[in-house]
Amino acid sequence: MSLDRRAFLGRTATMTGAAMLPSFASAADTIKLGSILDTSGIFDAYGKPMDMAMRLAVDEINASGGLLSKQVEVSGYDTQSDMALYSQYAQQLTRQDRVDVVHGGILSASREAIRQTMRKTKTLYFYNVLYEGGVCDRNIFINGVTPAQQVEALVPYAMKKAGKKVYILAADYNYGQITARWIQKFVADNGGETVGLDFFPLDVSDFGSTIAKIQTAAPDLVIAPLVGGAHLSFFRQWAAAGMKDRIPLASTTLGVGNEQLVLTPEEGNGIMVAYNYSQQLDTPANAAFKASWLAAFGDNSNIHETAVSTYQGVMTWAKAVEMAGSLDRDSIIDALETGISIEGPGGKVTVDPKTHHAVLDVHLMEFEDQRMKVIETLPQRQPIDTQSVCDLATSPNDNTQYEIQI
Amino acid sequence: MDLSIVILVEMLYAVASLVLISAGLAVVFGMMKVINLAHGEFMMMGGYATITAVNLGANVFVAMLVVAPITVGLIGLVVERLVIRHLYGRLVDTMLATWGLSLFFIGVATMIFGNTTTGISTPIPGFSVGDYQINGYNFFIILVAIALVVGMLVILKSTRAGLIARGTMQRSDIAAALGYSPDRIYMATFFCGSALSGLAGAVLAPLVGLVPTSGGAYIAKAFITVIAGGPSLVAGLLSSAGLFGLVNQIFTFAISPVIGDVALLVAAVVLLRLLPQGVTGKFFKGKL
Amino acid sequence: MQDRMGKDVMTTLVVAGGLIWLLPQLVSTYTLTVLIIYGMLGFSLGLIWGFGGILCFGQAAFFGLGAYTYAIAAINIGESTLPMLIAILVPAIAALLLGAMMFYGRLTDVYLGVITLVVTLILFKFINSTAGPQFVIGTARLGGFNGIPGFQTLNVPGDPDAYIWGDAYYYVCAVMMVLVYLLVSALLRSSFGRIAVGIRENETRMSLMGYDVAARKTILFAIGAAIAGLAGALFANWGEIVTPGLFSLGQSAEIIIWCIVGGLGTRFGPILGAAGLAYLKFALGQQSLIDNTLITGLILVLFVLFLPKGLVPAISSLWKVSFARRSPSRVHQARRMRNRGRANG
Amino acid sequence: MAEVVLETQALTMRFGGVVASDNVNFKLRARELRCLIGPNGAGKSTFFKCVTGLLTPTEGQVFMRGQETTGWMPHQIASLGVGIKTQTPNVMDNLSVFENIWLAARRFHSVDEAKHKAEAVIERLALNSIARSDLGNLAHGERQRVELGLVAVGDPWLVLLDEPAAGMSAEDVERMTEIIHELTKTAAVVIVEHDMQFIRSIAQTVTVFHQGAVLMEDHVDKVMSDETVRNVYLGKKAG
Repeated sequence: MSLDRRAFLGRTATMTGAAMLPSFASAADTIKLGSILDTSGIFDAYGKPMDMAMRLAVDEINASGGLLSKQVEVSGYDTQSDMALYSQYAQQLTRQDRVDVVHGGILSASREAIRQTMRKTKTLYFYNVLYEGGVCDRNIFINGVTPAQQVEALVPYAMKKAGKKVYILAADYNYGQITARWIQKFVADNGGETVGLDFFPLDVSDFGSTIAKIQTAAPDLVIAPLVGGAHLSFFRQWAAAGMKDRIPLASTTLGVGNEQLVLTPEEGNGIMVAYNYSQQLDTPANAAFKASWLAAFGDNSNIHETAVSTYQGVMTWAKAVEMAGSLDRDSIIDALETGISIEGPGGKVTVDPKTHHAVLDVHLMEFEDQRMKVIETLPQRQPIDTQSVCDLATSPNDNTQYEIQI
Repeated sequence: MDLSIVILVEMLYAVASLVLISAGLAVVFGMMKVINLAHGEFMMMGGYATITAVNLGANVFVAMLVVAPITVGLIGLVVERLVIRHLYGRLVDTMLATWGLSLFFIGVATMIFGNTTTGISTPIPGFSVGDYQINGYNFFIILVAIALVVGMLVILKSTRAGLIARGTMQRSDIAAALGYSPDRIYMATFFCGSALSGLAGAVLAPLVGLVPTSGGAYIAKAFITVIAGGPSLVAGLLSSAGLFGLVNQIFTFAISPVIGDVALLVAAVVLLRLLPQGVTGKFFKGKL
Repeated sequence: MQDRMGKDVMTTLVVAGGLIWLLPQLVSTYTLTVLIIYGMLGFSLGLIWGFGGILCFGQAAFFGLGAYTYAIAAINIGESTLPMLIAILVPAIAALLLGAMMFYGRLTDVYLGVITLVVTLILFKFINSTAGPQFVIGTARLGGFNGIPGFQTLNVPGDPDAYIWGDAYYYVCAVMMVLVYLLVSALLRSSFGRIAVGIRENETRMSLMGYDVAARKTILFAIGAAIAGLAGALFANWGEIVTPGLFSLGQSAEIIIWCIVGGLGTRFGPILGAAGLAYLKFALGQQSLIDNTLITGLILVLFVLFLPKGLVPAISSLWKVSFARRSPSRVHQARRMRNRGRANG
Repeated sequence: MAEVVLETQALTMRFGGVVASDNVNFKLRARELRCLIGPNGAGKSTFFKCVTGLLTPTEGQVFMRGQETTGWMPHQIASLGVGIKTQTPNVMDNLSVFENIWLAARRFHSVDEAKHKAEAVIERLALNSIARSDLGNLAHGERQRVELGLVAVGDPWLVLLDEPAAGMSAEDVERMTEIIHELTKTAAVVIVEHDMQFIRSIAQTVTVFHQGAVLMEDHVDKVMSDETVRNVYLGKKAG
């Protein structure tokens, strides 16, 4: 096996590695959809509903006759919230199971762990999660909201309600760092001032001193892109200190994993967020989606943002396959790049051909009694952050995750 | 002025929470020379016991101060009978076995409660110091820690059980020679230690969200505090918790929570390098 | 003596050759590669713990350090040969410093455990909070929680475009493992190795005989770290991403469990334990009936209670019972070794 | 007069408020045999530990063959050619007798020489029959004897023994006495001991410790008949 990898990577490479290509498997009479998600371990609150959404979408596709008259078969792996297993199962999916498409990955680290494998083996890859933006790779399609789509809507709304002095508390990793920069930018654009910015690693759970520090800075608004179970305690301690009625909160992450159900109404009410999906969305698509989820799993309280993204991702892929009329990766990419749309539970989802990201409806919401009440819907927001650095139409060989400079 | 009061309260709170999270481990280590690496998971179970009891309609304080310690104490008793009992005198083996138990309990909790963060609200409202708002619950934690330390001192100094315990700490063979069955002493000790762990987990539960892996956040800190404290139970606990709590909060306020944590860890390394037997291995010798 | 050594080398080569040829028929080479890497990692702790009596709670620190060093060096240099060497050196030097600090301070057992654990935690916390753009070494961003992806992976020395990957990489790792195994075997047979075992058995006595125990433990510790660092660099090449999870306590715990299950005081035990348990974890990922952590924990408890000396010594003593030539004195060696307690401290 | 091989000047060791070793001035000449006696807690063992580097004295100095060794690590002192045996049998339990003695010999000799040395000592101490057994399986007396072998194999010029006869049978003690006499042909020997029988059988000069300080230093017979010594030590022992 002395394959030169660069040659393998190049788009013009001859088919030296043909034996490894997934399209070979399409001779079989089923279509193989690979799924790679943490359905156990600390990230399973995200992963489990995503897995259910993926299966629900596949079941619906199969019930209506499959794709290209073939049934879709799922090869799913549980990565147990362990990054090393992502590399391992990605190899399994692409080399042994030879799937036609892979949906999955939750954390950015997990996406980066498998993205190159997908690219090398020319396996079409869908990443269906809200993330920090900037990935520019022709082989991947991303339909989660990026900071610009979300923050651009959330910041002016929250500032109008609360005031111009903003304090930012962000999770200390790529997502938080980049999102914090976007928040700073939009605060400034809207004539406000960032009076404080703190980063917290994901395992910090004691915010006592931070709460005192915030009070010293006396902001009008706190925006908190905090992530994960440990950070949830900020919202709890904030309420316990009696701060909730003094300084309003906004977040770009709270609620993505249905955190509104964990916080009590006293702790959560009034927190402002903006996402692609809320269970309270009053659209026929959402009603139908919730009904079929209920029918499939018996309980639909666990539907959340990333589950809906996964559902929309599978549906987008299915539409492209039908349109391409084949399972050849390049034909499907071409079909997707025509800018197709589907009507999902979160609204209309359109593929942005330039960035392979999605044009989405973003809904401004507020927590109210453990629900996310929709205040306003901003239709078809462009992923302007990624668009500013990535153009796959002019440079299709790009393979970077850009850090957006603001 | 107001800010300095706030900082003072936060510091006291940091020390108090270190005392709380280390007490159970300290009792078991001091009396039995057993390092219970499942200590964090005992705390986690204390948290879940509280939340479950509250959801079933119990009063929060009853759930925290009664239900959780007893539940976890009983779990500890079972663990002692099934596992620890066979490993007395084998320090490293008990550490490994309890490490295994910690993983086991994480697995069990995951299967029962799932990985979604759960929690309850703090039962005490916040209140103001001048222009500042403080989490009122901090005072509750400080109170519980004080009560715990005073209680330990009183029991050790003036009760018969305390006398036996002190004897066992010094020379377990002599306590045995005096007719006290070490087996029963160890059982009782492990029960108490586990109950204290459960109590700590319960009391801290309203502040932080709870997941089955929550215990991991505590065990390293508790382990470090107990070892750095050295052989004396109460004096060691207080001195190392005091030191680490202060260092942690000073750096947290001055720089950030991460630096605070790192400063605590560095302080531990320096301390152990200078005083390899812990603080009370050198100072406060012979104190409780 | 020479004969025995020659025979041992031959046996190793024949068995290893057989396994290297046979295993890919059963398990995919990609998975096998990581099993070998974990085997090497287990082996590194097996060396310092089983033959030097140093229970390190932070072997993962050196593994992670090796992986990160490789990634950072590879991004800056753009060729893999030198980064591989640096990735072995940096953990070894770190271990020399840490070891000198601990062993000259006469820290033993629990205290040693605490220090190694704390150092691992510090590294983890540090690496985990380096997401900001200010954390750069050369041209490599440290990346914080997300880690470092996209570095140059292993290439034929001198030719940065000739990548070694897939099956070829499996053979490279396997050969590295055999090499490390042979080197360590030679080391253990040398005076240094036998003195190390003497120190494991009784530190005070060895120092009263005139051996500089602290220096020797420090060196052994550094050798273990170098092997862990090599495993880390190989892992970085395999996963093509390094994340702070490599430094985690969970990772350290797993290494200790591998050694216990495989058997301390043997060379092959920790390798077998590592590969076996890692494969089990991988296999369990394809079922969702029982939580995997629960199973791992249960395995550890059961081994400590019922088979404290581990699989390899148990099997070999069973072998000896069945085929005469019995050496009963060694049967409880592993257990005694781990529990010398503070008597010699 | 033979050369002074071990000397302490005003050696003092304090633990907190307790003075365990109080201004001890001690001299030992080449090939001399000296016993240190005294009741429990008299400071013999503390003195022994200060000399062997197991403890660092609070004040005072230690000299060996004129070289100051105060505060040295045990291994540095041992490397000078000083053989040390601690109170409790201190051996490698999971290694064989041969391996134990080989390890001691290897410190001063090459691999092959060490092997010959070890075999010679095993022969000399009549350990042949148990040479391949692990120390953990041997009787107490045998272990003590092996430990003496560890000391002897390094060809020391100074030997420090802490209670070598403790817990041994009469027969073992007799054998031990022989070995020690043989050691004195080439080395000065210091023995910390309780067993008066044993002391009588080997000693000439005896140093008596009391409350950390040297109470008396004289020939064994004189010491035994001394009134003060009887009071502080022998009286209690006899009673």
